Amino acid sequence: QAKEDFKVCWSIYVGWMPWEYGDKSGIVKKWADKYDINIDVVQFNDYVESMNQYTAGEFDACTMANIDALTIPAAGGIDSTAMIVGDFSNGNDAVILKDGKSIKDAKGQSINLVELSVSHYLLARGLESVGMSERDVKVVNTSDADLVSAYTTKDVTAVATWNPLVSEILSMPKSNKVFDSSNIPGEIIDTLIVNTKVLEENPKFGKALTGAWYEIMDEMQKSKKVRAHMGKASGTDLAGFESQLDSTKMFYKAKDAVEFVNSPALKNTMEYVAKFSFNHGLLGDGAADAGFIGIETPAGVFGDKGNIQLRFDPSFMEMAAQGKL
Amino acid sequence: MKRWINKKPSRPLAIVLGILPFILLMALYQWGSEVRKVENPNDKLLPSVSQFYAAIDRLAFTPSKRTGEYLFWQDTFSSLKRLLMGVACAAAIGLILGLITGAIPLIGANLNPVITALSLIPPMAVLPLLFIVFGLGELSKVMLIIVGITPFLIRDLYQRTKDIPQEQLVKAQTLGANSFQLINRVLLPQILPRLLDALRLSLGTAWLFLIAAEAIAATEGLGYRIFLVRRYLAMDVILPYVIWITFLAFVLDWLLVKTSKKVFPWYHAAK
Amino acid sequence: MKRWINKKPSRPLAIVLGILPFILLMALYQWGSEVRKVENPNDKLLPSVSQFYAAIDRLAFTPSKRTGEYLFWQDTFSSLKRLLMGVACAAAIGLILGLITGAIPLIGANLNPVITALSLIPPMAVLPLLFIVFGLGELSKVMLIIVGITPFLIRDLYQRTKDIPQEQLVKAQTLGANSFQLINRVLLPQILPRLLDALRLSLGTAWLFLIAAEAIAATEGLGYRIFLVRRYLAMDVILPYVIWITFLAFVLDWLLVKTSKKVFPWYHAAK
Amino acid sequence: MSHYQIEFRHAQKCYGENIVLENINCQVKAGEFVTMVGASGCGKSTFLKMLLGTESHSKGVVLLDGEDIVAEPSPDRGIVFQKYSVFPHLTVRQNVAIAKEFEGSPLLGRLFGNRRKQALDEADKWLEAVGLIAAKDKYPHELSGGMQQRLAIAQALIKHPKVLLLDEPFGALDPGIRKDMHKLVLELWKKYELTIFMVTHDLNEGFYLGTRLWVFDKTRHDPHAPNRFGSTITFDLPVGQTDAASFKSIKSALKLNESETDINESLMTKQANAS
Amino acid sequence: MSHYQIEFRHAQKCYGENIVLENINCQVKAGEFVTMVGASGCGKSTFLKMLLGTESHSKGVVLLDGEDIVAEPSPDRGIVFQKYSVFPHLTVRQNVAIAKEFEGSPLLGRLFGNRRKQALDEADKWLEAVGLIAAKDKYPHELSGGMQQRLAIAQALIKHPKVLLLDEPFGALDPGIRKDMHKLVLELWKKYELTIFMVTHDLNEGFYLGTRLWVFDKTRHDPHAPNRFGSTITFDLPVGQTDAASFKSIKSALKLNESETDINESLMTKQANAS
Ligand SMILES: Nc1ncnc2c1ncn2[C@@H]1O[C@H](COP(=O)(O)OP(=O)(O)OP(=O)(O)O)[C@@H](O)[C@H]1O
Ligand SMILES: Nc1ncnc2c1ncn2[C@@H]1O[C@H](COP(=O)(O)OP(=O)(O)OP(=O)(O)O)[C@@H](O)[C@H]1O
Ligand SMILES: [Mg+2]
Ligand SMILES: [Mg+2]
Repeated sequence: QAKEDFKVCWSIYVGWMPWEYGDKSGIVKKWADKYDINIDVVQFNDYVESMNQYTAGEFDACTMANIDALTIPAAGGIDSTAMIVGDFSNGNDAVILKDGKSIKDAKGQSINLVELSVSHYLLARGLESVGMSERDVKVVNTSDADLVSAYTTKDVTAVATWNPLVSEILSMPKSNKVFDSSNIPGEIIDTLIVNTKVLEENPKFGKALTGAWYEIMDEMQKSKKVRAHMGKASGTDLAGFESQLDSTKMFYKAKDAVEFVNSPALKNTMEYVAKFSFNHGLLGDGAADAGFIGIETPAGVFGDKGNIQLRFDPSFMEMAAQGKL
Repeated sequence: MKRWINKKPSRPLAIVLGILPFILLMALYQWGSEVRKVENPNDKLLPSVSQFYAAIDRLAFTPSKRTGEYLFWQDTFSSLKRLLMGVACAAAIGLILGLITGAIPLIGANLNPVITALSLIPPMAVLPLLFIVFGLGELSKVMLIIVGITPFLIRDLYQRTKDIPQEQLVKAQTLGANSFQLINRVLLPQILPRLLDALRLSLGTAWLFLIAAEAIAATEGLGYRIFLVRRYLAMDVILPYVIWITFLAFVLDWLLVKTSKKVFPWYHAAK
Repeated sequence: MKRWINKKPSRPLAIVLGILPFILLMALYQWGSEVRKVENPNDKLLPSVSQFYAAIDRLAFTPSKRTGEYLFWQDTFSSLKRLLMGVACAAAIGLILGLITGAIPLIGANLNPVITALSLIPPMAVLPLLFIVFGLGELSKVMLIIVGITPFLIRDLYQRTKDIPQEQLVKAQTLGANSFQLINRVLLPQILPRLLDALRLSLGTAWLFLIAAEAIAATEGLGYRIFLVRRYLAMDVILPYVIWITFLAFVLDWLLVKTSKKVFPWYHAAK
Repeated sequence: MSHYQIEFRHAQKCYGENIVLENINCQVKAGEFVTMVGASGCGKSTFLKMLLGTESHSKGVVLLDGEDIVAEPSPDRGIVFQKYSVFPHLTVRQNVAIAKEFEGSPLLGRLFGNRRKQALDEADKWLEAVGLIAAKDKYPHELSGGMQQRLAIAQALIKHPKVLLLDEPFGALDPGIRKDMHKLVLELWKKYELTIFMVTHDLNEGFYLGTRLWVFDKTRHDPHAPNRFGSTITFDLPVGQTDAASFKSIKSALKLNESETDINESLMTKQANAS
Repeated sequence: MSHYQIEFRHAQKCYGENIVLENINCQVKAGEFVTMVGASGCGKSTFLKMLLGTESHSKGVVLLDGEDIVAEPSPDRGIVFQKYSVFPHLTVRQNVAIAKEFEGSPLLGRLFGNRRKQALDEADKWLEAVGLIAAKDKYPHELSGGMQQRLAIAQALIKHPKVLLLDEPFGALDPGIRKDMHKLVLELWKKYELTIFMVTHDLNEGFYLGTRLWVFDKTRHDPHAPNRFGSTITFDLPVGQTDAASFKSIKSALKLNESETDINESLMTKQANAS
């Protein structure tokens, strides 16, 4: 059934700061009014909590990375659609060693990271790239809020994390970036996930959000003031924010995002992600193999077609690209 | 020569002695800060005094470019509002339930076991559930404080109600009081000063939960700011905020003591 | 007709009344779980009883695929070890400092202000500093507990030491005691049962800090598991863990009461 | 209906296995002043509690004005304990007026305006009677022990109880002040024609004040099970008729091993004061 | 050097502005038994504290055996308070033996093995003296009030103090038990040739026990500043020589407005007991 009030949540991350600006500047409200609905934009400081809340049904849409979209809402039975693909990490996530120049040197070390997150995935991919596996290192779960201060202690010799923590850590002496997401371009994707059922029943909601997003993108790309605003809101300044942007491949234009989603590489990426998740037991007890949860992409479905819970759907971005919103 | 236990410092000596450790701590900090600055001039962990000054000036005395507001005062205001609302609600619930379970044995037998069990649950562990149940607005932060301190308040006030001499209850009954009059005129007024005592004890926990709640979902507040800038290890902001929180905690405690002495002279004289 | 305040439930009635709210809570949960399952059969927020059973079986009675260990017991063991170490250290520090500041006025004047100030600082807000000082290993988790509860213990035991009747101190001195003998034979033995009381009060906070510490950096422990599986909202694991923690907290509290009654009969009889 | 105000018939009181009082038989007319002595723990307070209604008897019959006694405190039986009888959070006046407030405001127990004034005025009358009017706006903690007990008595009297129960009311007072209180109690007893039951540890006091002295003691002892037998009233003396032999046995029952030669004298004095 | 054990010369004690005692002049020989009475708050306890050393005098001279008194408690002056005199965490024996342990183990205050046995044996001797030997392994909370005070006395005596100070030691006891305690104190006083200073609220007790009775009172009053003048010793009576007039004024000083005709008699009795 159609409804009028929608709630979107987002958490502080360079690729999602536009939602803060959209909320403060009134752009989201403008587009919501255009489609005659109300959209409430809510900020979270705790990324995990925002996804949990979405999965529990408190929100209709939420910002998250592709791997989390698979392991949290999709594995939790919430059929979800990646409606807007905003960017992919192009160096924003990194593995950093205090001693050692290459990821091979990580052998035998403890690596502090947020377990089961994109950092964990990145580390797994990094180790794989030199023929090692997670068995060769010891993973220590560390909360993201405390990673920077943790890194200043002697106990911590290696971390895997994301920005802005990466740039903070790299600014400290004796920090070597040995692997980052630019080595696996396009695999860590930041999206706006929308509840599929809500989206089907309320295409207006999708249209309003997509319309708002690309108007924000436009302003963000053009205006330094807008970027400075976003930097400030994320606790840093313009320079800090732009250095984070440098390692993020933003899709300012809807056309680019559509192209990315339509490419067959996405399906392969999601296959990697699904296998990683399955190996770490993230797909639930019922999962017999990595394909237990079906993932639909324009290039085809990976996994069980009868249990599709995560969909990459470019249709709204296409409308934006064609100026139909 | 007097025994050590009999030597009492004079007033000025006591003040000097009391201030000494603070000076030592500050000197220790200063030293640590300088050592680290020599190693790495960009060290953020132990900022110098001038960096504190700059941070305070920026947050408290310069309007924010984004919104024209003074972030520091806005944070303080939001946090205090949440804290006071949470503590006030918890006090009201704790008072009513503590009083009723303490006064009416049937209700006490009914509710005490479940309250004891609830009070043992670490609220941090059930945060996700709390957010689901109470949503995410202002309410959720206030609720977390309430959930965090109410069980303690109920149990404490239950015990305090039980501690009121049985003789007084009997006396009131021989003066013709019914249950409700007795609770209203004999127990309630005597529990109120004890409520203030209990609140003093639970303020520390209330701050803890406020900060935890603001760390998860908020857009302003003292705890929010600390968690926001923690990613950048901005100790020049964090430490002044911590000192400010400590000071606020001290003032609140002091206010409770003063209020209690002023409003309930009989309670303090009798002790 | 008796007044409500005079109606006391018989033993069986009290038990029935006490259990009732638990049954109600369980029924409420069951109902909520079923409602959500109808909407979304894969709902993770309020798992069904069979899901709990499966999760417990998997964690407690099936060796982990990755390491061959029984995660649940390993978590319990690690957490209890940290908790007990932290509480034991805090008790030792609290006892010594509380006793000395309470017994020797000069030291009290020297340390009390700084201890009061430290006790008001919310430890969560200065986590980064704690890391720097204590590192990130096992020590840091134990230290967070120590930092979290020691100021309370010191202040409480200081007060309890002061509460010992002046008459006893005078008496001991007329019996020829010097300061050290007096602390060792008169104050210390009387403070020990009060230390157990204070520990009971601070156990809740200790659990809180343990969970917070394990949430920040750990590879096993009850708090670690809860925060790890929170990532995919595995309430089927979280809720049994929470109940288990609550149970452990209850057992520890009970043990403290029993120990105190056993070891210090004079303390409990005199009350 | 009997013409006694209080009547106990074969009353027994036990706490579980522990028999505290047994075979209690007594009749008391309105206006008597019964003092009760006995060794510590022999059940004097328990006896008062049965009269008061906070404990009910386990066997037998207890009658007040010929009816089964109500096993709950009520305004027809006033009480003064050794301690904690007054409300520390109320001033002296409010402590007395509160009984009127309970009466006049069934819901909140609080009167306002004119009715409140009336209640306070009546309270003042009673404060006058016990000599506390000068301290009427003080809190109990500002009063001495003797003044607090005066207040407790004024409180108990405002409801015009049929029976006044006193449980060692002067036990914590200094000897000098105690004498004042004796005078006050005798005065009030005569003026308001009260029936008084008073427990005391001081045999002198018992003789001096009462018209009738009861001694509680066990008649049977089982050395292996001290709780098997309860106490009963072993002496019931209309004061003034004490012979030397019974006097001696009272003393031994109370385990007073010091000579108290002045008792007989105070008996004389009392007769002069009380009648 | 004077031949007095205790001597006060123009001693004064004030707390800030509040003058409690002033112009205290007295001499006491070894072996005297001084009882002290006075209105509540007049400074009797303060006087004892000066003797004890927990408070030092503000002006004048206080001598013990001709030397300036040490302003700190020491084993030459024993004390028994009304309450809290014994250690609740030690058994009766340990309570007494602890003094020996302090003596024998300067560091820990704890003896072991044979020396411990000796200390306990000596403690038992004193427990015998106060009649507590049967309860030697009990904790204080298992004792009655009177037994606790006996214990406090045994404790004080084991160090053979020159002076024994008693601050209302029997104030909380029942009259019967009080009599026993009087007997005990008089016995011990004679046997160990103690100098005793005892504060009491009970004028009877003061007369009965002492060889000398002191009354503390203010000689000057300023109604607008009650703290401007302190109390002093207004009567110093060698007991047995009380005339009717001074007796009356003592009573009025103590504000006892009840006749205490039995005092003269107890004086007689005392002479028989004490000498
Ligand atoms: N609520 C109770 N439950 C069980 N036993 C009780 C209870 N109240 C009193 N007793 C027992 O009843 C006996 C008599 O107690 P009571 O208080 O009546 O004595 P008493 O004569 O007033 O003594 P005292 O002179 O010390 O006040 C005691 O042995 C006591 O242990
Ligand atoms: N430490 C103190 N500081 C200030 N004033 C004090 C102190 N100790 C006692 N006083 C004052 O000294 C006066 C005498 O007190 P003290 O205790 O000696 O009286 P007392 O004669 O023993 O009375 P009581 O018979 O009630 O025991 C009181 O007015 C009291 O307020
Ligand atoms: Mg009694
Ligand atoms: Mg005194």
